[in-house]
Amino acid sequence: MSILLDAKTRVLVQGITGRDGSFHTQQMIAYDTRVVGGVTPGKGGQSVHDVPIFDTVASAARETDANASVVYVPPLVAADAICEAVVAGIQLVVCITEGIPVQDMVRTLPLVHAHNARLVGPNCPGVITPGAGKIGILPGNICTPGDVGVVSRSGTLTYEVVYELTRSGIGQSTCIGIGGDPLIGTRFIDVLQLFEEDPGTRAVVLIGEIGGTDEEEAAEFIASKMSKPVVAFIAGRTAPPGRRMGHAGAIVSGGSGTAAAKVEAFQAAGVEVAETPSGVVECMRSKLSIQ
Amino acid sequence: MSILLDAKTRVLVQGITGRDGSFHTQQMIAYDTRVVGGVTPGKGGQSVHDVPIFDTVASAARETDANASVVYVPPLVAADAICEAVVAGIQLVVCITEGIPVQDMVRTLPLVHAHNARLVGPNCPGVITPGAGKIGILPGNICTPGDVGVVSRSGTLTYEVVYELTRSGIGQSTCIGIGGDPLIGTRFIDVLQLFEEDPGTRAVVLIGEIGGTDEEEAAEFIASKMSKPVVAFIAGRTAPPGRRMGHAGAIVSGGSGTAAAKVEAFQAAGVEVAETPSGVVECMRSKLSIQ
Amino acid sequence: MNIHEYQARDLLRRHDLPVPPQVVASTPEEAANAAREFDTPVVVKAQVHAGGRGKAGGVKLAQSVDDARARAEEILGMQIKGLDVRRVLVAPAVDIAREVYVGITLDRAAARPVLMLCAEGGVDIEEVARLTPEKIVRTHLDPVRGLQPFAARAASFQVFSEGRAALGLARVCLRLAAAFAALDATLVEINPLVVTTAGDILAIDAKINLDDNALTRHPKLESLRDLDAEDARERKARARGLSYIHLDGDVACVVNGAGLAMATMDLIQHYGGSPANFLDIGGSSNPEKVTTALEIIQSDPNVRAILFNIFGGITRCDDVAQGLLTVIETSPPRVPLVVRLIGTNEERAREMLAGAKLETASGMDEVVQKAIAAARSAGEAS
Amino acid sequence: MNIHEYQARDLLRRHDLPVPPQVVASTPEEAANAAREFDTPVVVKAQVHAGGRGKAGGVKLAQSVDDARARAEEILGMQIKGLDVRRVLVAPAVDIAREVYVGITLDRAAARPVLMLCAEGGVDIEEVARLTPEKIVRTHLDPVRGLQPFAARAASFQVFSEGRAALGLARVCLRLAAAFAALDATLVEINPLVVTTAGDILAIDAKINLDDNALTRHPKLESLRDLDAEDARERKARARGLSYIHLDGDVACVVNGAGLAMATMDLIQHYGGSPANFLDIGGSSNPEKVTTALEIIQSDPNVRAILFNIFGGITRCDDVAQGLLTVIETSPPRVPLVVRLIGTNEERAREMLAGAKLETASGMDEVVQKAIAAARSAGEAS
Repeated sequence: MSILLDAKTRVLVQGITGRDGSFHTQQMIAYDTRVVGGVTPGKGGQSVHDVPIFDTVASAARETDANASVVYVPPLVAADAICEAVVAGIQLVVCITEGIPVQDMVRTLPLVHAHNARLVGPNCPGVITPGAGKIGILPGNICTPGDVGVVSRSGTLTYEVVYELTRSGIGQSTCIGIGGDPLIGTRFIDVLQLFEEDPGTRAVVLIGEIGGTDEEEAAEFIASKMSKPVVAFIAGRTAPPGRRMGHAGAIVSGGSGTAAAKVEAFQAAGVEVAETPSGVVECMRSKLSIQ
Repeated sequence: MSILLDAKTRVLVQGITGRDGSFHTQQMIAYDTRVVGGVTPGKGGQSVHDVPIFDTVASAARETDANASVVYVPPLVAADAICEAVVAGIQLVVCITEGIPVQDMVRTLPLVHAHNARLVGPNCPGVITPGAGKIGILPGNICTPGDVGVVSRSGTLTYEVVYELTRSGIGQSTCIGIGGDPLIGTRFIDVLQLFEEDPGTRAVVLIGEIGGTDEEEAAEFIASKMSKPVVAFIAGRTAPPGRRMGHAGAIVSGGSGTAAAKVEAFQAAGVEVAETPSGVVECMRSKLSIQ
Repeated sequence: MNIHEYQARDLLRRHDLPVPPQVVASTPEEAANAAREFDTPVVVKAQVHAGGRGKAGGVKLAQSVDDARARAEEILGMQIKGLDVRRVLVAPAVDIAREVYVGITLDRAAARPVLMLCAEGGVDIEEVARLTPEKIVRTHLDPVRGLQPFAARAASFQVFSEGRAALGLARVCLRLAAAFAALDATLVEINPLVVTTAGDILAIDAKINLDDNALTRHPKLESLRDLDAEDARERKARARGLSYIHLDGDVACVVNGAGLAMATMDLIQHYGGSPANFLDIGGSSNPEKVTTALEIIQSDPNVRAILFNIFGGITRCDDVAQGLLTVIETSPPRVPLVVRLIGTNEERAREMLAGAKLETASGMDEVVQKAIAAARSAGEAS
Repeated sequence: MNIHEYQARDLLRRHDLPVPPQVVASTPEEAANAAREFDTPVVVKAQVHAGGRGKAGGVKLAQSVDDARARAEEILGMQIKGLDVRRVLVAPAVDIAREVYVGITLDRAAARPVLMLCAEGGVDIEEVARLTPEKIVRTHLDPVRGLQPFAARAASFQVFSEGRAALGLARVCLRLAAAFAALDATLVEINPLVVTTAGDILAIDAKINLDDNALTRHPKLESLRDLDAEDARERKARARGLSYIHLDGDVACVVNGAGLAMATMDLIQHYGGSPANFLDIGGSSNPEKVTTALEIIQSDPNVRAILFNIFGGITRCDDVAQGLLTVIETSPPRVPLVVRLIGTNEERAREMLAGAKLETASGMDEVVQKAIAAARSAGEAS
């Protein structure tokens, strides 16, 4: 079992003829993901890696019955691509694009909600259900099927943790990068809820970082609504205040969004917080053996 | 019985210190309407005709428990006044103001719907439930309580018909002017639905005019959904095409919105269409005597 | 408010739409100079507030400077649908590979603007809408966000399958939507939008209608109004706050309220008369409005009788009576007056008018029938 | 991106906000000239990217021309929070009757902008938010419509009970919201907004933060960046597409991915070391980026060891190895390097680096511990 994505998910690639879109289409196909179509306005009728290209998401969705899409288009047109997907009825939109102006996202999120769609990202590595398929750029070879859910605001830090989990024999139900931007479509609490409801998930790894209050929200959610064990890690303890640490959302401003506050919130909620990435694996191993 | 408004309705007047707002507040009070407050930004704390004035609808609604409001503010700020009322939780907003730019209404109507509020108008004379109260500028002295509902896009033409009904001994349950603008909050079909459901209404007079297709919609609604008799009248048979006949919405454009098309739609739906205003009263008299 | 094609082209160019250069000429010589300057074949187009200018001979191609002068001379002497042609637009002719229709207007039933595209350009879109609606690609704008880029693309790819043309059309749609919003327009239309043989997209003809209710927040647009193109009586009425529309009949009417005014006109026709005008004196009851109304109406030589149909609500009957008395005293009407005043202060009005030489009526049918009879006797007498 | 107060005031004036005149001076004499021109008492304010300028002595009132020269001389010689003051703003002093705080920023949790008003001006709003949040009137903007006039009024009447002041404040809020949207800002702030003794409303201090992600669509705003105020290494890194932030430690790190870079810094501290930087070389694996990263890092004299922590996903380990080999060949690093490359093409990378004189590690803990040890021995050796 898994969340968001399984072997039946039918995926469109928006921006399929771009450098990243084309490369990762190949990678997704190699991971046996059902990539059913691509969209590049003006290249309708052509194909990439045997995937048919359409001019619009609407026509692609009509012809392919896609129910998910992944967005690789440039930042200034990415919000429009998300809108196009949800208006066309796509239920799951994963936006990889980094660098979308935040006010574009302010205007886009209400449209996503109005269409009851789920947006993962932007500025995220995507979703992988080991052995079933992947949407986005998460490397498939570091994952292995299992029953630990992983959710993270980061990319390579997630790979690091997943890699160590796999090496320790701990497989994953689904791994999700929710994105490093200040406004994202799916937050920790949304994913925690899904993992809580997923019979294929037994425990959850949550990887947070400085900025915002989503980790604090998550801590409260775990304390009040979750029965499954969660192990957390927070990156950015040494980040100087007021500086944007790579991710647009990773910034301590006005004394809020610090790693210390987030660690404290988790600990107050009874969630174990690992000191190091390898510590996450240790903690998880002991959680699983206790159960 | 009545629709939209009864003796318990608690009314706010937005723009109460203006010439029209002040005059009609007095008229509404004289008709025993429960005018509980007024709003004029910057004049909070004062009063007009013993009605307390507030700076905002939110504070007025909080202090007075108003559930309806009537808008008399100038055209370029009227759409904002409507938004203010619905966001403050007012359920019934009657907008008298004429001359609101139509694109303001395009943006305003979705907000009204999102708050599940009812807007009557703009550019309308309002609503009167004879003997119970009135919101707007309809003259109370021409009405008499009874069981005929009246709905109209016009002002004085409505008065003419209501006056003749009253003189003929036919009383009214509620009379509503829905407004002469191209975009209005409450259409014929909305009011017909309410009259159909109102046990106090036995028959309905509908007064339409050229422009748009609301009458055609109404004809279809009457044919498929209404059990109560309706008598219609359409103004503007002699109006030249392409000219705006006083009301912003009264224009035949591109051959659509003609009086002939509307008359035909009603007749096709089995609705009697009177040739003249006095004919409306004749038709209604015969409908009522048959029943 | 309608504006001329040349004004619409100017406005659209300012909104970054691809509008070719143009010169507006009031004389054949100016047109010839423009053709000389463009140094290509030019098109000479009548600038009047009327559709179907092409069919009426108001749009001509000119191959040379002399030709342009001659064509302009012809067109500047024309009347189109009764309107004098006072100006022509001169613009370079273009090599057209394809032409399409692009317009944005308000869809009343949907309560939002709608983008309309049609793969045939230069068409009468209302005719197409009636006869072959399936030929029009309709896309509603989001009421708050306006036209979203993906929606413009989706519509454009239904018109052009070729990528470059479709994306160019989508850009035009987005800019047109921006103009529609910024100008508070009720219609913006490019008909035709052409793709030239070189692959460029050009807006060849443009039409814009502006929302009269929004002009107060666009004072610069108000100055685009062509006062010469309007009926002098209608212009005067607007300046005095009255809503007047001239018609061809002989029974004039003065009414308060647009719906009642239309119903009064209809009733004149119903009883075999012919209405001379639409006239709404509005809600307030300033006696001066009555004076102005009578002035305007009597400047129409066709008028043979005037009726007053006033339903006093906010309007007070005694105010209207006062206006009437003033007129009768200072400049007695040249045609018979029949008056019906009812509602607020109606009795007082009746008393005031008792001494005046006025025919009165109590019902709407009565006042109309009496006015028609008066017009007939006046007609027979003349 | 942060901009200076004088730039923010300029931008807000262009959005019709009531900003008093100002002169930016780089010398005491320019400040004196400005004071002479204004011919009133003036305020002289340090222009640096730091809060708390007042407390640091960077804001002074000057009663005369000589006084202005003297104050400017003092301030232009200062450092505030480690930043050299290169410019002062000179503006007429005003008679303040009341002052308030007005700001719009992004509320991440609500996913929409929020207007914040506080009846006390000149405050540290973050401090107020922490200690007495009830003193801040918070009003969310509609995510699509922006700030609606009624919402601006409702907020303003909670700050000013007097009508004229409240309606004036509401106007300021609406214009500030328009500026926030038009500039793609993440913060616009007037602190304080003052009501003068004459009843006028003036924006006395302004702060704007711009969304870095939106600068590509506002090329003019990019030019407001004060390159002098930035760390030279950070400036260079940005120009080459790297994300680098200077820290005070001695263990440098080169990492791909922001989260992993932060975690690496944290791990350095966890094992008793002190990180010298944040550095994300990003997703693509151009060998040149490795070269640039090493250049930038080594220009920091504090650095005593450098670790590489690369998790190959899109980034290919062999590309990074290639960059490393090039550097070692052409300009051997002055400090020890410890390298961990894992993921895509990791074996190939290991082979490539086998001959090079590099310490390697397989785990993240290991690479960090080895680098700390290397930095310690380098420190002891020096």
